[in-house]
Amino acid sequence: MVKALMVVLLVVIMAPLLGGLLTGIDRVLTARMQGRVGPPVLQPFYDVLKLLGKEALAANRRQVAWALGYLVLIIASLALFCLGGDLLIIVFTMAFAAGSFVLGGFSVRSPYSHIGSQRELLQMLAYEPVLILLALGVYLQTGSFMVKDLFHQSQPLLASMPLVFIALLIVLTIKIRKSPFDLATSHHGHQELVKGITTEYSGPYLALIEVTHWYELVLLLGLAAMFWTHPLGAGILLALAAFFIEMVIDNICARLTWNWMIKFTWTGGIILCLINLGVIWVLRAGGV
Amino acid sequence: MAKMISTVMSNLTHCPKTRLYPLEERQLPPGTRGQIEFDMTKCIFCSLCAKRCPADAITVDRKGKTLVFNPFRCIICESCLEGCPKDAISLFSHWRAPVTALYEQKYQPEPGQAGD
Amino acid sequence: MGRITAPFGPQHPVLPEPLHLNITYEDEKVVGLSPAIGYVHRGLEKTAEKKEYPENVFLVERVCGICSFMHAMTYCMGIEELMGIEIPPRAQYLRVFYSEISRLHSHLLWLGLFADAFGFENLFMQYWAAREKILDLMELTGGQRVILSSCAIGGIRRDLNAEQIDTAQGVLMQTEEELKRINPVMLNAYTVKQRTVGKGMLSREDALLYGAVGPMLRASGVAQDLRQTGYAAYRELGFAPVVETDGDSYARALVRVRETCQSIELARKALERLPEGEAAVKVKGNPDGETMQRVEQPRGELLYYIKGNGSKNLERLRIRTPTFANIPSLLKMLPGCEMADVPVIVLSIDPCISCTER
Amino acid sequence: MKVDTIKTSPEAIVASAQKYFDDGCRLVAATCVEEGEELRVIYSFDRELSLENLEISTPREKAIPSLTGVYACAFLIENEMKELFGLEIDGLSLDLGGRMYLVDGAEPAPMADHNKPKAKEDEKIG
Repeated sequence: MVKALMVVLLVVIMAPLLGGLLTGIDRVLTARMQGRVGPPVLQPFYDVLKLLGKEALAANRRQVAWALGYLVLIIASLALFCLGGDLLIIVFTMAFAAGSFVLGGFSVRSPYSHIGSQRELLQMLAYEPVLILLALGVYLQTGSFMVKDLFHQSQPLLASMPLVFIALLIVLTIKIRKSPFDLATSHHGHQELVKGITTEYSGPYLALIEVTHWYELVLLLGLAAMFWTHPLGAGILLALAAFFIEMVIDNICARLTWNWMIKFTWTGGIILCLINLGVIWVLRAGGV
Repeated sequence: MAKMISTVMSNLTHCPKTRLYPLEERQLPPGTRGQIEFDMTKCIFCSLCAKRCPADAITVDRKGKTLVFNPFRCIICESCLEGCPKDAISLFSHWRAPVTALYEQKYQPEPGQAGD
Repeated sequence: MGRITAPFGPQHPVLPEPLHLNITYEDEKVVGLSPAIGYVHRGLEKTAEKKEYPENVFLVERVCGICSFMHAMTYCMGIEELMGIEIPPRAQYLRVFYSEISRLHSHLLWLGLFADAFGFENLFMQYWAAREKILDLMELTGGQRVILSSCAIGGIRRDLNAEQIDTAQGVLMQTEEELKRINPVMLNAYTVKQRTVGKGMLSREDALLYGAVGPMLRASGVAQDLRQTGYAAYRELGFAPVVETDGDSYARALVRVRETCQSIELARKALERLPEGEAAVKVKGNPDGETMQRVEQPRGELLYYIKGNGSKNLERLRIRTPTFANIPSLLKMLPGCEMADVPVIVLSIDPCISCTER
Repeated sequence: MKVDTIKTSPEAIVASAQKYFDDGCRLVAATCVEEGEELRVIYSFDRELSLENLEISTPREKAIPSLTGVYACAFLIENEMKELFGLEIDGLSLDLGGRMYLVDGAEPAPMADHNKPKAKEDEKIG
């Protein structure tokens, strides 16, 4: 029990530091890919510190509550993940967190915020099936939904589920808001939605959202690392490679529309997962 | 798409094309129209520059022998340079630090020269 | 989803110019819009009546920051016609050179902004990096990066020396190579085509009805480019307009991409054939009478109406900028499109609201 | 020197413009020039890269018909003339109500006070 509490405490403190650093590296590398000098690596931390120093102004109290809910639920799912918890519960907690974020966007009257929230919902519609299929795949392979049981595997998950990993890359692109799927907040681009779902957040509350994104980034990369648990170093390298691939994709694509995203994830992502799961199932049936 | 990947990779492995303004200074080509400067040893207060200035950035007091230049009105068009009969106006192009308040530059004849 | 009314501008991240469109969306589809401009009306036409006519060259340059040289040139051409001034051939060729590098820099700027409008930040940076070289060239030859101030009544104020011509040729060649690397991404990349092909359709008939000009008109299949009339030295250099027939945003991008290549070619040709001699003639007297001058700007046709009365001041100066003529077609194209396409379509007319409002 | 124009009357302008439209000409611009008490409007059409002008003169108070029925793009040009010169136009398809360039409380028709004595103008600026 004490050990579990220690892990949770460690996660709460370390994850944002790691997430912020990764975001900073992302910004520097993206700048270099575009031929720019780019900001210092610690820029995300400077940004958040500056936001924290600003006046706390919220459109209404519900908005703050939903933002807090988003943060707490993401931390909860990350903690569950680090404790080796049930993958299904983790996926659903993440969905709840995203739902809270969406409701925060709907709780204000800005049209940009509303459209951003609608798009965030569409994004959830696009990636949730893939995540659930991922959990299902883990179950088929290991006979358990628990993350900690993955560590008893002799063979990395990547070997048996390469197609699911590719589908996870698509989910990562959506979740860390990269082109071609940067639809709900227009993270880099801002072109059509100004700042989409986060338009009406400012000061410390925006900092809160930013920090939540860092937690989320760590969690998502954790999901990627899960594909190679033995040794864990390889998994971390795999996650970093996935992160780098995301940056490259971001830099070679234009942003696309939401209808295209739904079409692509539902055909591409889900079919990839289903084929992979089918193969596993057939192999296991044949083996048994 | 493949073209873009090669661009991305070559950018990643080469020096960035931007520079850290204003920490790194840029070499300006000769003849850059930066700002103008008056040489009061040559000025005869004929006020031709003030007359030719399209932005009314120069005011010359012919009797009081003073010339007031407003750098914030100046559009660096070189009209005054072309109009000056004594070549008393020259260009220079140093980097000028930003300021928080507007100011005017007053020019008076150098002592002992009294605008010959 | 119900109806949502969201403003596009006057301050919008994709278009740093004060165009204000109040757009009503239904399921992210544009169903209604009302335009408003007038945030930066400076009354330059009126100011021009108070300044003396040689000073107005610098005034009209500031109608638009991007096509400043062409504004000055059109004005000078008008005054020269009124005063019966014949400018030396060297000045004619230099005017072509400056016009074409201005067009090049304007088109590269637009291609970058257009890439930004559909969320392709990297392509945006690549185009702007290429444009930076042209701006440096402008600084080398004209003395400043954007507002060149090199055109004057009677010719060109700064003549080029042999060394500058060599550098200019080199820069233009480099830019051509650079564009060979970037242009295919704009034209062939799958994600880009997804966002531009078939967006913002304007048929040939509508283009005429709504008075579209420049690349808009040429992308809709009308082969009209005022450089065909042969002002400055275009007649000697030979010129054929770039035409596309699809009339969508992709066709407009394609027209501009091809025009950048054409501009490089024309600018280099102008430098190669640059005649010897003076670059300007002395001007005496005052303009009298009225004239209309038209010039092809990067954004389209520019019209100047100048009326003088024999004194140093003009009686009337009227400037019809290309964006002014393209706004009605924009209002035609927007209804019925997706929300995500609004920035793309707005950008596809290459809006310059500051010129529009003078 | 004068710009070549074909003089016509305000009543006939719509019919003449229709003729240009039927020939596939493009409306380039309309230029309003103040001449004494009269306002002169020059409509410029582009026929295969050559400019053809129609000209009408009208007293300031008298409204002229709008071309928006023929050329849809004319609404912007006519709104501009209306606002800056105080020219009355009948049958505008989209009337921006004098709020295209000007703001509430602005002096109406700012371009039109062109012929007032100079001294008075300087006074106003000062």
